[in-house]
Amino acid sequence: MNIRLALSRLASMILCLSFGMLLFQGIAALDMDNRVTGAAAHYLSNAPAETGANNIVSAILFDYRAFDTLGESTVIFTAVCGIAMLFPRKQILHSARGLSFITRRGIGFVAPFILMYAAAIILTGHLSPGGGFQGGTVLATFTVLMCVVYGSGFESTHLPPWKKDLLESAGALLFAGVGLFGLIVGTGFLSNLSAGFPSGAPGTLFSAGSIPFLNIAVALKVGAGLSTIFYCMINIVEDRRGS
Amino acid sequence: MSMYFVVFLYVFLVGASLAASLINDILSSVIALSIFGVLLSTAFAIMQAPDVALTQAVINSGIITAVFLAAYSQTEKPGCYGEEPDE
Amino acid sequence: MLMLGYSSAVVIFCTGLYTIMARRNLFKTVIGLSLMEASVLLVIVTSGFIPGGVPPIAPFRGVAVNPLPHAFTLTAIVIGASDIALALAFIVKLNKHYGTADIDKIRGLRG
Amino acid sequence: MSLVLAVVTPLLCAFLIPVFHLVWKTLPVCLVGVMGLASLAASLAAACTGWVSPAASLLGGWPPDLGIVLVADRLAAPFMLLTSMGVATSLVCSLEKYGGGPWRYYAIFFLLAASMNGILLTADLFNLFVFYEIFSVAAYLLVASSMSWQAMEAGLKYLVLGTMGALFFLLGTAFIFMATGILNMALLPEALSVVPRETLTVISTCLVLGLALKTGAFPVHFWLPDAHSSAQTPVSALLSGALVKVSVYALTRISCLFFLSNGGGVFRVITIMGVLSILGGHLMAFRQDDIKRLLAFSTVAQIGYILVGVGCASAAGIAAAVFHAINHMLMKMGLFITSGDICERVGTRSIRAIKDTAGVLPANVAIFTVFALAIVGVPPLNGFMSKWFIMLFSVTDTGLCPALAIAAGTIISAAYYYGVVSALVGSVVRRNTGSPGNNDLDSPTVSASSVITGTFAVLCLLAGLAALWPPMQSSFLSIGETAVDIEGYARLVLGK
Repeated sequence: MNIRLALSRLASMILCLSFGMLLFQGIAALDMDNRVTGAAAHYLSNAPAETGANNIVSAILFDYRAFDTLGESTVIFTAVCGIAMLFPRKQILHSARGLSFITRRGIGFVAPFILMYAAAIILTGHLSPGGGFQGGTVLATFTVLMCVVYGSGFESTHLPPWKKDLLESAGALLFAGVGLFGLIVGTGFLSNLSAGFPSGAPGTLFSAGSIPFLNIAVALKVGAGLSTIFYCMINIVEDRRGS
Repeated sequence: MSMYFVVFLYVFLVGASLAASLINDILSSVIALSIFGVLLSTAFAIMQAPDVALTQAVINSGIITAVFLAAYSQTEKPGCYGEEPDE
Repeated sequence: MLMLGYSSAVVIFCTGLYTIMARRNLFKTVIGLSLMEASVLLVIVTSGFIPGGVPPIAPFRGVAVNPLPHAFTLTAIVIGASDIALALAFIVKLNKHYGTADIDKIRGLRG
Repeated sequence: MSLVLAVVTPLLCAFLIPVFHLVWKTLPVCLVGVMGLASLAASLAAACTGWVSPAASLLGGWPPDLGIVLVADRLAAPFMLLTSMGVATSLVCSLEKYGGGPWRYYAIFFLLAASMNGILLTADLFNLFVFYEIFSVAAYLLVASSMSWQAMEAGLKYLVLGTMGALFFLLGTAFIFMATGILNMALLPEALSVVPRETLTVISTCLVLGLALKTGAFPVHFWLPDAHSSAQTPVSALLSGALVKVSVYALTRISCLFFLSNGGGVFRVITIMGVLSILGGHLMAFRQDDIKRLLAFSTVAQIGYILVGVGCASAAGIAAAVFHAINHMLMKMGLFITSGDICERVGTRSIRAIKDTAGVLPANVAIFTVFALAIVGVPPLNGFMSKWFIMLFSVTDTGLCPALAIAAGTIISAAYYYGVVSALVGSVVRRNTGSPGNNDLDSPTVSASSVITGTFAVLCLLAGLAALWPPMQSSFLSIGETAVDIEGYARLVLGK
């Protein structure tokens, strides 16, 4: 039995090593002279003018290739839908067990700042690093922190599952709505400045047309979704401890 | 940004990945994976990709580790959860 | 520096593949998937890096690194995270039934 | 009419379902039906556009080299018709079976429909990966949606192998990006021709391995029998009928565009995988006693036929493969739905146990027999026609070996389908001759699923006859010509 295990490990190691050699040869055959060519060069030189966003990664994510982003946030939507299907929650347990009074007070002081940080990341996504995904994840992490500090009772009193479902769907529908607006205007699905979204002054908070809306939509979707995933998995722990 | 630092970082990166793979204790390898995520986000930051570094740090080392631990805590026997480990 | 990034990515990819193929614990399998995903991300980001470049946030002085791989990587990170969360959810469900995460003890996953 | 509606309509349906759930705790069946009809109409419109006047639609108003382009041409159109029919059928069966209760199931269902249309339409490699991920995640969840332990195991197995496939695909995409700097599928064939040999090998290995993992071809088929047999009936029918074909489409499209002119033994590898799938799938199916597992292994074998057709690397071979994909959708969906119905009535999935019980409806058995005859390949039916064409073209393009495998596979499949059909017929005979206790089962109920399977059986016959009609043959040949016409695709995407 042990010999069989060792043999299978050896076989998989040999397989992995040979695949690694193949990959390495493929890399070594390329010249290591990275240049920005093709579409990327166009983005670098024209994105601020064409989309109004100073953060070019945001411009690509939410304008040039916004369809990818729609798909990506749909992956999260699907996963969340599925995990909620796998863990149906008939009743939510009120576990008020959390950490000590001092920690609660301390976190109570910190909480607004974390929320502000998330909001700043989301709203300035078109100007500086960050955006809907990062901000949404910070929001989700905030709910995780709340769960650790206050116990899972926090969820049932402040953020019941139906509210999160609603937020998530609202984010998704906002995204699709911005896309459909472009389609109705006749400039193509998910078009930004050409569909008539105001470009604003470059470099200011209210600029870049539809990109801030899409950031908010994605943040809602990601934040509510990841938070749902965490609470779905954590409530089972409560279940077991309670029983 | 000296070259030594970069080499060190990559060596640690590979080391953390090997640790996550080879350690037998699941909890330790989850922690190794989390460290790996942080190192990877540092590598992204060095490669001038602040957006990616931020996302990697927040998602992989934040949410995914939390979900990993939530899942792992349930493979323990029911009584073990929340108790001191020294019994 | 580019070669360094690519080589470590290849090593990490193979480590992840080995973890999936050789280790007999479901958590290890998910860790392997996570490692493989991370290595692909490293490949993509490295392919856009230019030594001496600056981050692609306008207005930039000098040569900016390629922003396109960053967009791809962001997408791939989020997709990978939802895959891994889903895998963990399945493991939790299976664990409730079998009481173990050992692949050899779970009937349908052998072989 | 913009092609993007084919993706966005089902997506909007999926996003709206949680909102509707707040209003109605159980979704009204007609509401889900209306949403299904809307997405069916959008898909069919896109398929018609692709068939009649191939078109590209730009997203975000950006030119094709900057943004993402959706394209419907004559290769995508038949697959789109096939998948939208499969989705509609499966939706009707699910509605009949579960009503409007499991709303998350329907949300995932519509997401799956949207992602299938996305895969079929997109002309951007990374966008293809993104839609592939939605598709896969939704498929894992649909497999697990029955919540039984077997389904969970099958779902996890599918998830691990499918994610590995996705990561190989992503690695291939990353290598393409490293080597060329573009991901537009119309610009890539030219750009890949100057890539060094070793890198091209890595790219083709990663892409083909990833797509093969997702397709379920023989050496990496482990997830397919489990997933297809442990899911509920409508989901199994959808998985075998439509989902597998989408992966086959991606494999065909990518290998034709990237590796037809740039060499690399991709098509030979596909042929070898096809031959192995035929033999392995049929042999494994022969050993099964569980009827759904038998059908699942038979799916592996049928994928093999399609892959042999694709491996011909000629217009005729690919056309025959597409024809077989459509036929397999009709036959396998019919087989899964009727056998699911029979198993539910009898209360067992074991063929040996069916032999000993009575209570199977004669109509179901008759329809099942038609499908079994078609899939084995009895002359006037469609299965014979497509297998015959694949055999014919593979002899001229890839040699005698695949043809021999097809012939051998046909004999094996005849053997095991004979076993199933004789068990079912025996059960019907037993009921008619005796066992008075089962008379309550006699009430002939006309359900929507039996109407659909009946229609599919008629379509099987019609498709078989239509294949003899020269205009039909020439229009099918145009599918294959579209697939191998790289310049035509580039013209269509780039709008020149």
